[in-house]
Amino acid sequence: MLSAAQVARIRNDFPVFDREVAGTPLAYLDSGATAQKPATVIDAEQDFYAQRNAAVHRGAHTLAVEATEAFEGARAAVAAFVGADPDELCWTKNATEALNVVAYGLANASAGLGGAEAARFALGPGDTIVVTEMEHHANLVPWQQLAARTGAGLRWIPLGEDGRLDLTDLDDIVDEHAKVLAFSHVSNVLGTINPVGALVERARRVGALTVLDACQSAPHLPLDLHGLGVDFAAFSGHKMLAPTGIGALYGRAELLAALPPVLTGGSMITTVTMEGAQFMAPPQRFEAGTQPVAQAVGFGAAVDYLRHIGMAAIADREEALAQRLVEGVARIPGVRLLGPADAADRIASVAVDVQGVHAHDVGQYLDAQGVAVRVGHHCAQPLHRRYGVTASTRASAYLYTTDEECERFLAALAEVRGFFGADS
Amino acid sequence: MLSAAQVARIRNDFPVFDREVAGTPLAYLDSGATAQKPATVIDAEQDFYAQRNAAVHRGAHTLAVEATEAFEGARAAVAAFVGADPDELCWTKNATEALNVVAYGLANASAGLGGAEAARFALGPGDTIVVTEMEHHANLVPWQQLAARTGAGLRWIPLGEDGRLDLTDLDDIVDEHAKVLAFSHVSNVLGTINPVGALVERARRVGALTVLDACQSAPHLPLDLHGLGVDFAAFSGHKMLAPTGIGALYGRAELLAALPPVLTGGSMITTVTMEGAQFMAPPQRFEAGTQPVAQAVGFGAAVDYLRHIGMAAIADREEALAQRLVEGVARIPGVRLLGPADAADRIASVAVDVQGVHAHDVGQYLDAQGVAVRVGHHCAQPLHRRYGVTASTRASAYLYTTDEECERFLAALAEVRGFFGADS
Amino acid sequence: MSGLDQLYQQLILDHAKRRTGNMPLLGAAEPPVGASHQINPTCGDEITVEARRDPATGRLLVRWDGEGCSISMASASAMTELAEECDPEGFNALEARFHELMHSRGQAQPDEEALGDAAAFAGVSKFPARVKCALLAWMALKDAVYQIEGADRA
Amino acid sequence: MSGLDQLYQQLILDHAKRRTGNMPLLGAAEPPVGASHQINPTCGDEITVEARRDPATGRLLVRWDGEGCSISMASASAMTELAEECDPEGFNALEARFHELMHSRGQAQPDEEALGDAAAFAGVSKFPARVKCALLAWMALKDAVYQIEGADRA
Ligand SMILES: Cc1ncc(COP(=O)(O)O)c(C=O)c1O
Ligand SMILES: Cc1ncc(COP(=O)(O)O)c(C=O)c1O
Repeated sequence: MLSAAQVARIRNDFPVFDREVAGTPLAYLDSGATAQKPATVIDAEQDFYAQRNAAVHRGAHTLAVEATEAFEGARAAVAAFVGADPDELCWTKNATEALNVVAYGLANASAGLGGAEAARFALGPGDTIVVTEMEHHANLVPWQQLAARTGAGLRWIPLGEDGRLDLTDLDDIVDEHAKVLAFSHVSNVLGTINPVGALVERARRVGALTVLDACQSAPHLPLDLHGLGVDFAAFSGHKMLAPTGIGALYGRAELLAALPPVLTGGSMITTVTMEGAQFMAPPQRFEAGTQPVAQAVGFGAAVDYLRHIGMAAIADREEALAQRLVEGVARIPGVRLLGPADAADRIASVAVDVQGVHAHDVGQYLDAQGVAVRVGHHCAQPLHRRYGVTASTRASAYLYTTDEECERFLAALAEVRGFFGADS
Repeated sequence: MLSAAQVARIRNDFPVFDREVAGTPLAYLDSGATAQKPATVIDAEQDFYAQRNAAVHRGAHTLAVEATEAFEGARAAVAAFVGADPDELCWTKNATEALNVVAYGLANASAGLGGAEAARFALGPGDTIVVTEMEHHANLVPWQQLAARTGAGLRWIPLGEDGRLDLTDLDDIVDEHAKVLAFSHVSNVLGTINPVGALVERARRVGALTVLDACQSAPHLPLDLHGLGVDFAAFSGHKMLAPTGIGALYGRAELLAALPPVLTGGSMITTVTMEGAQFMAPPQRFEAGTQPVAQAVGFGAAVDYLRHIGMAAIADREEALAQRLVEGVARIPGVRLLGPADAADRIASVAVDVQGVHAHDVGQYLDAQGVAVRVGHHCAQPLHRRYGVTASTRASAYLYTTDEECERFLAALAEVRGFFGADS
Repeated sequence: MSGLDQLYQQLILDHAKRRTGNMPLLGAAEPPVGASHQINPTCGDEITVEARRDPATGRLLVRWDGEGCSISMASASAMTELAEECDPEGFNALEARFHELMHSRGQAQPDEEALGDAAAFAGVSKFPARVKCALLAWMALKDAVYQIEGADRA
Repeated sequence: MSGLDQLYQQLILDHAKRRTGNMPLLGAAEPPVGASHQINPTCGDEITVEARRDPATGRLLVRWDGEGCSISMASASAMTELAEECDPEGFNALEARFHELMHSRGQAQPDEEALGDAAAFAGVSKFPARVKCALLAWMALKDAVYQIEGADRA
């Protein structure tokens, strides 16, 4: 686990922590939305532009060759970081695009595109797509659209009172009609870590494809996609110290090789005539047009940084932060925790409902103390509806978060109801 | 027009020009693939990460508010730069995505998604989609896919010997069955500037939507999308001094408001239940998930830089470069120019076929002299086939290109056939 | 006054509790009722506003139901008190003023005489993320009034 | 020797002109013909390679047709001369060596005895963008030989 001294050293690597907000140092507890960037990542992008900016995979000149090497080197680094082979990792703009690529790939296969090999991905009436009630809209709406497009049905695994998936009816929900089981590794609101093993096992038994939303696990936990055995996975760079504008789609080699492309254009074809086109093998098949090259290079630098610190140490440290936050929240009257009440199997992302005060007002009060949290539905409206609220206040920590920042959050949170007269 | 002194000052703004290749200063003549970046753009991204990195449109805390303002300020700047309203400009990862969004939006409408308002976009058997023989694969393959998906036919306007579109049969090709006319403003291989007015007029007469690939015009010419009257347009930031990972889709307000979304997920919905979702108005409807925020801010800085220099001055300067290159090429025996032989209505992007020497070998020889050009089919295989070659060598200039760099290219090009024994 | 106190003036906190107009909706009725439902997609806040014109006085009658932050609830309350002193035209003029004030980024001096309690929202204009909250009810009533005027014209 | 001269050794330029094996294709014939078409998507270069095994000697007979840069054409030519000295197994061993050499980034010393003229391509391995060019014909022949072996096994 990271010591306080280590955390202090880590913070020195992040230029943004020099900033003050409301006259006090910034306490950034919104890493679940997007992480801050270490200088090494910022420099990697800058250095790319200043030294070797060029189109990749297309040019034969020196800069183009160097750019291509940096780009593919980053792919190898990110793939290794999540336990995948380089050819199984396709760059996307964000995790949302990655999830849409899977959904549209299935839609295209269902429309007869992609030839015989793609037939295994076809869906139709009578088939079902299964999600969970805790999903981020990015792992829900694309499946709703796929269902609408193909006539397949949509089912979901419900949430229990304790902020965990209720697996009582798993075998009924994921039955032999299920063609897809899409679920998040970790909830971006509740912080819950889901039992991937049990879900993958059930999906395999009925022959459903598994799609893992790894947005909140890749930054916070050691991740081994081969070990988990999922078929597809999606994650975003910006939540794990990398630049904005880059994410990744993982697919098992055999599946990616059969999935029809979604976005089409340059750099993903072998032969084009006016009448038709042939497509390259993955990962290029899913990388149409000029890629976020500098951002990929920055993503490579980000995982190098995380690997250097050590994901196990980060996960341990965050478990301690989770415990501090969960216990602190439990001590504040009129504040309800959404999500598991213990620190086991959860990350340090803590959402609360403050009785009598709207989340927007809570967030505004905290901001005035220099504490940055996220308020709203966090792109998970069904989850909030399940717990009887439209919005919540979420504090989410990362490797650079200090104990003191958590205490500042808890202290300010304890004052909120008083300020808005909700305790009277 | 820019003076030599101004060009020299401009070059000072670009860190990459400090680089040497093959022991000589880099002569970068591959701006048609991707442009180099001025320090102001690199700094804008860096400054964003160091000062105000946060999720936009989602948070209420200070950083989030500042990030949102920078992001939307960039949208307003880029929209103004191309003659559009801010709400008509949606961020994409590149131009390829933008063109795919239009094609998939039409596909979704054809599949009955998007309700009654979207019915105007529906295509089916009997309808045609019209492109041109000079298109980049990004403005060809998505339309082939749309045709395959909907049963619509694909037709195209042919190229003449002179490197210009042959409009002889325009009225027949764009007839009353035409529902879409997709064409590039400027060819990325030939440099040809197409007669947008005539094409838009014909499309309007038959009620076809116009889709302009502005990838090679937005960087090089003053662009006024409202003035041109096109329905949709696409361009990429990286070709106009901006970071990689950012592009834009323009759509006339009325059309964007009716087009169904393509990528779905967070930040583009109003209400989501487990059963279904409602979508926001444009531009957000087309911006699912975390956007390339720092890259958008960099794009804003790029258009500020270009506006400061002046697009008319840039276009004039490039016309002079085009003339120098075209005339220089004409003087070299055994080298054939692809594209218009005069500098009028063309940009300074000059593709050649060197008799008896493959383009890869030409490019390698030039690279050894420190001259970076692009070789290959430049994502336009049908165009190359039309002129009886599979690949060409392209020199493409930009505002930072010097006369001397053009001369270095021409001098090296004149030596190529001798080196490879093709002149004997 | 700190930024927070400018935003949450006592008058605003009071209105957030008082919630003038937050009563059972009018339902379909004669003379024509205008109704509008607005959502703030960032936070999921929503409001339904209904209005009708009193045939005798020409003034508006306003009811609303919603869920949201103190700014949006207080704004609906203050708006209701003001709107019920107005005919449709008068409300539209007020709405334009309030809209302008909200987009002034803290620069404009509110016309307290015209805007009454709504002038207290001037501080909100310094918080771009909250402007939408203050405007939500106003957008809904503007839409409802537009419907009433349309019915009148028909 | 400059980088360019290392890449374009005289031997390579000669092979690019000589083009051993660039003759009319074999067509369907007995004993079984293996055939493979490979494309380099970056530049659109392509090659078709056909091979059969001489039943008497066991050696390969190779023909190819293609369009490409001097490296890819020269590589096809040098490969043909080498392959026609080999049986399928021998070719596969050579191919593995050549493949390794091409991915050595200029570090490996080519075994000139085994690789013959193909050793001259060692310089290509310093130019990552050209490695694909040098390997195109070899990939095609490897595929064709695999087909022949398959037919033998069947
Ligand atoms: C004319 C034209 N259209 C489309 C594109 C595709 O742009 P991007 O690769 O940035 O998506 C390019 C550049 O590659 C181009 O030159
Ligand atoms: C669990 C989860 N899934 C998906 C996403 C979407 O990621 P992005 O917005 O980077 O596409 C997020 C973050 O917003 C998330 O937390």
